[in-house]
Amino acid sequence: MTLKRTLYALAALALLFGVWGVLVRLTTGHENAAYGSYVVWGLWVAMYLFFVGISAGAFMFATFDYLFNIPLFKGTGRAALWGALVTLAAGLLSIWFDLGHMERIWEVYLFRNPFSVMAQMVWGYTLFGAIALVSLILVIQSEKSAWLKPLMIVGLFLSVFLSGGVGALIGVQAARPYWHIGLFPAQFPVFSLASGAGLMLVVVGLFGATDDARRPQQLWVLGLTTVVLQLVKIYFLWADFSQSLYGGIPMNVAAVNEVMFGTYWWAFWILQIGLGTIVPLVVLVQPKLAKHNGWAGWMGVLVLVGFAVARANIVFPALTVPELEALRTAFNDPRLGYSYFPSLMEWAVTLGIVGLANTP
Amino acid sequence: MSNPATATVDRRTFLKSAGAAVAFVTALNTEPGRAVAAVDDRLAAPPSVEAKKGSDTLLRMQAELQRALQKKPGERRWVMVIDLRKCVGCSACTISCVAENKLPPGVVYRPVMEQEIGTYPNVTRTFLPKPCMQCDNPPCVPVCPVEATYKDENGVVVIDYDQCIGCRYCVTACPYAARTFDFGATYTRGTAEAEGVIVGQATADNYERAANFEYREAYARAGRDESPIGNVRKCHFCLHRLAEGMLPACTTTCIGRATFFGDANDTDSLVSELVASPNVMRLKEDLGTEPRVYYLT
Amino acid sequence: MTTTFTRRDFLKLAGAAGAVALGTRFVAAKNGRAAAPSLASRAAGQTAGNWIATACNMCGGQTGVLVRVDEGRVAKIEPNPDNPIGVANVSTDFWRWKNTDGAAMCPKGNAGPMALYDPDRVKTPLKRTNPEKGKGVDPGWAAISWDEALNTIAAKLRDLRDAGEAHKLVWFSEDHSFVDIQKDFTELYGTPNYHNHSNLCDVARKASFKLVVGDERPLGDFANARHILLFGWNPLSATKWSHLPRIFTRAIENGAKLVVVDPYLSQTAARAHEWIPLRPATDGALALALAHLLIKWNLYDQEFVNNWTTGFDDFAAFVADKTPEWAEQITDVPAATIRRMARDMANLRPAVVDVWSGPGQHSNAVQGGRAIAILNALLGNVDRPGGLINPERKGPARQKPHGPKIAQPRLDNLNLYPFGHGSGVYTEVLQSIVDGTAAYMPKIGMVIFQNLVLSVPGTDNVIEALKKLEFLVVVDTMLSETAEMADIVIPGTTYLERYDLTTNWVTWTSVSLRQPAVEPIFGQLPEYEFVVEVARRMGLKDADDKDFFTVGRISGQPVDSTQAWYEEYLSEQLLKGGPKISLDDLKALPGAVWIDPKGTRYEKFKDEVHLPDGAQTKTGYAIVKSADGKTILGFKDDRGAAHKPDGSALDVPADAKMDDKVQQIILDKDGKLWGYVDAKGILKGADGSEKGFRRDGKFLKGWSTPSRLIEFTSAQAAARKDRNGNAIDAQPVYTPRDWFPNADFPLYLINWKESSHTHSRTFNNPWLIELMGWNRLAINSVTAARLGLKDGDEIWVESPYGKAKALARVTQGIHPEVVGWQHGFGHWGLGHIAKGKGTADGSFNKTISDPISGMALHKEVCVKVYRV
Amino acid sequence: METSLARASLYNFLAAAFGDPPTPQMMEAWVKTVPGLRPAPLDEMSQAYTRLLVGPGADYAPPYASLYLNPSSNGKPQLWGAAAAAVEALYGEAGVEIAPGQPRVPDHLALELQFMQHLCAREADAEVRGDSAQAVEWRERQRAFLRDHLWPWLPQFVARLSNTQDEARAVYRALAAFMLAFVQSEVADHG
Repeated sequence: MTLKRTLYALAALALLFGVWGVLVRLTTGHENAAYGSYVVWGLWVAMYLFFVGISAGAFMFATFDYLFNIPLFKGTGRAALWGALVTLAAGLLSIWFDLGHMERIWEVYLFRNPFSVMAQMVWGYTLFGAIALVSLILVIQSEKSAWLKPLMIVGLFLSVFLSGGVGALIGVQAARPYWHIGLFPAQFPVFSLASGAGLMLVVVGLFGATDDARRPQQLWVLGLTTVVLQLVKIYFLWADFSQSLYGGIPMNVAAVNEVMFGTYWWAFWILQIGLGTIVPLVVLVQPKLAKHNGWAGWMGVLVLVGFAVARANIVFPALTVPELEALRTAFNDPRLGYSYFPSLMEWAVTLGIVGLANTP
Repeated sequence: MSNPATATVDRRTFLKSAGAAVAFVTALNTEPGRAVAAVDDRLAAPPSVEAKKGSDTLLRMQAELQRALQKKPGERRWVMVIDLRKCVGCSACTISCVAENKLPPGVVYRPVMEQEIGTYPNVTRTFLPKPCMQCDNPPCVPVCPVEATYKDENGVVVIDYDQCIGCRYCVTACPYAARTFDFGATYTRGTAEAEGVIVGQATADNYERAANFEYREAYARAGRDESPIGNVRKCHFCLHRLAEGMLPACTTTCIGRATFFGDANDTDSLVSELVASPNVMRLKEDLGTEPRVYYLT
Repeated sequence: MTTTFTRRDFLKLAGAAGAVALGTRFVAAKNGRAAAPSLASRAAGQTAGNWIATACNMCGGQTGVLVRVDEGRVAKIEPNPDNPIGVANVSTDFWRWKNTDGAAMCPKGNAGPMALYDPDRVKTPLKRTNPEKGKGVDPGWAAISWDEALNTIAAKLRDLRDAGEAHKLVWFSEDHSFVDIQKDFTELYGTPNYHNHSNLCDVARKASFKLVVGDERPLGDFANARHILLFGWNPLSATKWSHLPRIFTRAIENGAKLVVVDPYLSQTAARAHEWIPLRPATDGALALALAHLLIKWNLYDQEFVNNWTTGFDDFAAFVADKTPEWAEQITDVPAATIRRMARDMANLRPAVVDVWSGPGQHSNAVQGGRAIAILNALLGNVDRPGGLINPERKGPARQKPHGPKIAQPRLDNLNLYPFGHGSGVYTEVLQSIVDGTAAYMPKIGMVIFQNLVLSVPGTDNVIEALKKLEFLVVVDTMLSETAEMADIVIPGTTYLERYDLTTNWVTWTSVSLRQPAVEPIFGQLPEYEFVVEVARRMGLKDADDKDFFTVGRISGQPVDSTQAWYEEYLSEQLLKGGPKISLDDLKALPGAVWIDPKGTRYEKFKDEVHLPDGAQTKTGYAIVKSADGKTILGFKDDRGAAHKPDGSALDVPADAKMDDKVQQIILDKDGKLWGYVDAKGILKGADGSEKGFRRDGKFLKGWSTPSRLIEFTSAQAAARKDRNGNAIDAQPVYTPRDWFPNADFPLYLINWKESSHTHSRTFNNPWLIELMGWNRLAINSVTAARLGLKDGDEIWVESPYGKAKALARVTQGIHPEVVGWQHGFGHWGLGHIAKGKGTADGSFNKTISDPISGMALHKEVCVKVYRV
Repeated sequence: METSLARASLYNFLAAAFGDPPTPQMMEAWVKTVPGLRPAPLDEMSQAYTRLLVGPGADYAPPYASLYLNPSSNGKPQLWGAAAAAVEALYGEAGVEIAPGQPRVPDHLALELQFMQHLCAREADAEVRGDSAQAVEWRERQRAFLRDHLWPWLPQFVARLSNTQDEARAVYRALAAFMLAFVQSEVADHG
């Protein structure tokens, strides 16, 4: 269990760092954030997308156990639920810190604007969180509760709709052609499932019960699921990029170029495509490696890292392209620039949240 | 009535003058009494302000503003017209707006965008001031989770600073980059405090922290988290100035006299005339946002 | 008429009266708390004191402004429609547009509060503790009390004067405010070395126009013109005064054609119908070719030229070979374009031609400017509607104090610059200090609101010169690069904290008041009070040993408060000058501005000069002059008796000169000499100053040139030698400037100004820095490609005198042989916002001036540019 | 009621004449109303208006009561002061405040005239409603305002305005004379 201990140690460190970040955030507001008014969403929003994606995916996996009763996954449900809850909390925490007025979050619950996708997401995730929590409590008390199945059904629906909804949240923005592509929201549930699979690989591969004989089989199935979902993901990426490039809308082309050849090209090619997609694909199609705890678990980590980068590559490129080209030089202020790299405070808060999520 | 002089005032005269007087009383909106009901209101000539073609545009716009202010809010349609042939790219509007609304660093309501067109020696530069377009179909409004931004009764897209949670969803929704976020900075931040030698931040801050009067509320950027810090901010056609019969700051200060403002529902207004020019255009019309800011090219 | 009216009649009339439309003069009072007002709200003011009418000084334009003060703090600045500066250039427009809120204000004016509340402002006198001086050397400032500062300065000045070296005080000041009191001080103190800013700006233009149309600063009546040709001027952006862009946009609206000649596509060029790029400093050649065509095609105004000008035939002969093809070789403007320009300006009348500092800051500026000024004469459009107007000026009158006689020459050798300006020659003073070629070494320097280091060409030279002064006092609001060289820094006031009387930038006389909107925010002395206080502590008196700085100028009584004393001083200038009102009256006038009700007058050259009542005209008399011919001693009547000007008998000195060619002598009714008509028919006063000329038995005013006519050919120029001892041509010749690109330094380097900043002093204003935060070097895309440069590249800019890093801006909008940028950037002092932004353009120059007018040569530089 | 309305109408007419730049409609009404008034070209009228009533310049006749009434420490008349503040307070008591775009100094002639119109109109309104007590009250206010504020400076103002020559200004001279006579008759009538 040295791995677990190391991880705890790292998590504790991250948490400490995170406490500093949160303190800075709470005392100085947004002054130390690196995003501005043009790249107006930063790391925290990307992390929100990332975490709630995992959360939805993890819940889907929990239904394998409690709803569909797939024998192979019996017993993994509790961990999946736990994961869903923790990552959801992390996601919501992340977006909460991002708000200009954290203290006004309750405003959203007043049903002021039920047609805002963001409001829908807040209500939806709150409900989803409640369901995950109640489910977990039920599971801990007794897995035989009559309430569990209906809860699972509602939760499954929510996990699909909400992950799609997150896609819609930005997909409805006609102002940003890069987001406003036909298939855009549709890919989000798939991404959720895929990142859920990644999380399960980590949970089962690195932290699974050593005495469980089903473990290699579970890993193999999770691995295959991941492989399939990775292929679907590549298809979506191709669909996105080809629509953008062939469509030729300048803002769109610029955004794609920014992803592939811009400042952070390496994040796309090395982290997202190389380590996050190709390597897991290659490793997990090999039964021997796929069934190996360590290999499978670490592939899960890589998949998650790939997704984190992929989320960032969805949020930022659309924002780094000026809506009107001449805005670049119209007014000079650091907040009115088109490049973005998260500030120390942002990293701290995010790492703190990751640490917090890891502590349980 | 007992004054004998009244006998000499014939009925016609009386009605005319009565019309004017009663119109005035009505305008006061106090204790209307029976007098208002008693007089045929066709005789109460609507107040008209003289403003003709050929007079100075500012005079005319001010007169038209007075006229528009006498209408019900829903009946007027504020629009802005910017004549790009007259814009000299000086950015006086940008700074007058910063001053009027006490904007902090990085918050800008009306930058002037510059573009070079052509190849040497056949080349020119265009200057395009870009306020909020006050779209009739604003993409920023439906996305707001708390309805903190909405079209007010005048048709101006406004932000309720006390309701806005600062999620910046509207910023991403706006195709014109008209919205910026108040990060809470001040210009004087980072000034060395050379005790007793230079002014230093504390004193200078004082000016920056003084209240602006956007939306007719006194918003001092006093604390770390007090609105409008942590809010999204944008051009609001200087609603607080309009309420007092003053044109938006950018319109008044414009040294090329390139910015025009008024009520497009008033068919006699300058802006109505300009909007009907053959050389009129709006930004990103294809998005269906129906901007209320028109450009003459 | 009205007395026959009865009350009954009045009431009858009510019927007709009732038809008048009704405006809303009142609204129903609201109950409860009123909504918060706008910053600019006049309704918000509960007392009248909340809006203060004053004049801007964010640049030298002096636009009228209204300042809203809340709780002792400046809240907002708005345009002031009562002040013509900011509304209109000619009075007919002003009467029409005034009070319609027709005023406007540029970004700098709007950014005024940030200058007042600049966190880097100096708030107390500072003393240097580090004796070492140099660029970037920390002076080790120590705050000292006002008493210590004033006493130290007064003692230093007193010692210098007591040692008989009063002339070794050298004084530099800004030129738009409180200069009179500074001049008074230097005159009473006994130094000839008072200089102010103008010779860094436009004195070449002043000399050119003075030589041709007899006025230093004619203003174009652009709103009424149908064709406007501008040489090297960017009035739409380098705003200067806020109505300026509007008179152009109004002209364009009225159908005028605007053509801009400039190596750089300025904002004005961008709004023009035509941009004519050319090589720097060749504008004069282009103007000569245009003159050539106008004459050759007979498109000039013959009536005007015949009646109101002189030297035309010689000029016509001179330009006979100045063909468009000749000009094309020099200017790089195609001959066909020049032909089109000439045709347009002749066809679209009234047409006006103007020039400012673009060609004006090169070594051939004065003659080039003359060629341009002359185009107006050919178009018959001087002092006429839509043309170039000679404004009337009747501002406050400075009352010259009676100071000691000063024997020593000026350090700047102003007398050697044949058409130099009263502001002096900064470059010559500073360069001669460095070289040690000065007639004497000055010891004390006083610099008031001048950042010499960044605004005089040759940055390092200027620093060296300042280092050589024994004691330097700098008065400024900021710790500028010049203040960094000081021994004592005195905190200055911004325009919102002090008084000034500012005069016209419009075509008729107005005097606007600058008055404190708020008290000086650190209780510091405004500069004029500082001068008065130093003088008082020195015990400075005039040559008759009478107190000057302690006695009220009107009351004649001792005045204790320096402010009250200065208010009286200003009042005296107003009462004795054009306005004839007191300072209090001026404050009470709407907008705090006095306006000459006569307004703009055109064709003033046709005014008659009236002789005094009872004047007697004598012929056969002679004028008696001193040996050098400069002073008029008296006159000799036809019987041979000599008289002093007052009529009493005159002992004619042996060496006196007798001018018996005078046509007439004019005596007033008491027999005193009033004036005379010289051999050429010029009417002169008893002191020899020209008043007009005789035509058809009448005396006409004409222009203020020696011939009283517009001078195509300048005899007065030909009679003088330039600073280098070279003859000056009577014709406005094109001579190439001194410094041309060569293989080592192949590019012309020019600089310009834009609306975002003034000189080198607004760069710590954060609002303005947001508009323009860096002066990237504009390079034509072809040139950039040749040099392998891309937009945004970091580059070296190098001249024989300096080398610095810069950022490239690749553009189509500049002549391929030229690179250029906005002036004023590159501070290493001033304040935390200004510091480290952009590149200082002055560091590449020599410290040198044009030899005719003393204009600093900011733009005569060649550089090479290469990637870092 | 007819009387008060007619008077209101005249005050309104005068307020417009001295408070707004001339327009063709106003000219028309002037010619109809003011006996002996000859029209002048509008351009000249506008300039005359500015020179005479807006200023500055030698011909400026400031239309502010305080500049005629205020004694002040330095012997120069000053704008505002207690009298102007009192006038503003009266406006408030009568339920009105100065509208945006109007002179912010309350003792401007046009405001004072318009205020008289308001008082007359309120009187008429009360009469129509049969509230004679209120009508008397409004009438009393008129009397006090005329006596304490409008009349005391009007002759001086008119004298200053009349001290000018030329065509366009003749119109304003006629208007001023008319106003003076009317207000004088008002004062006489109100005792």
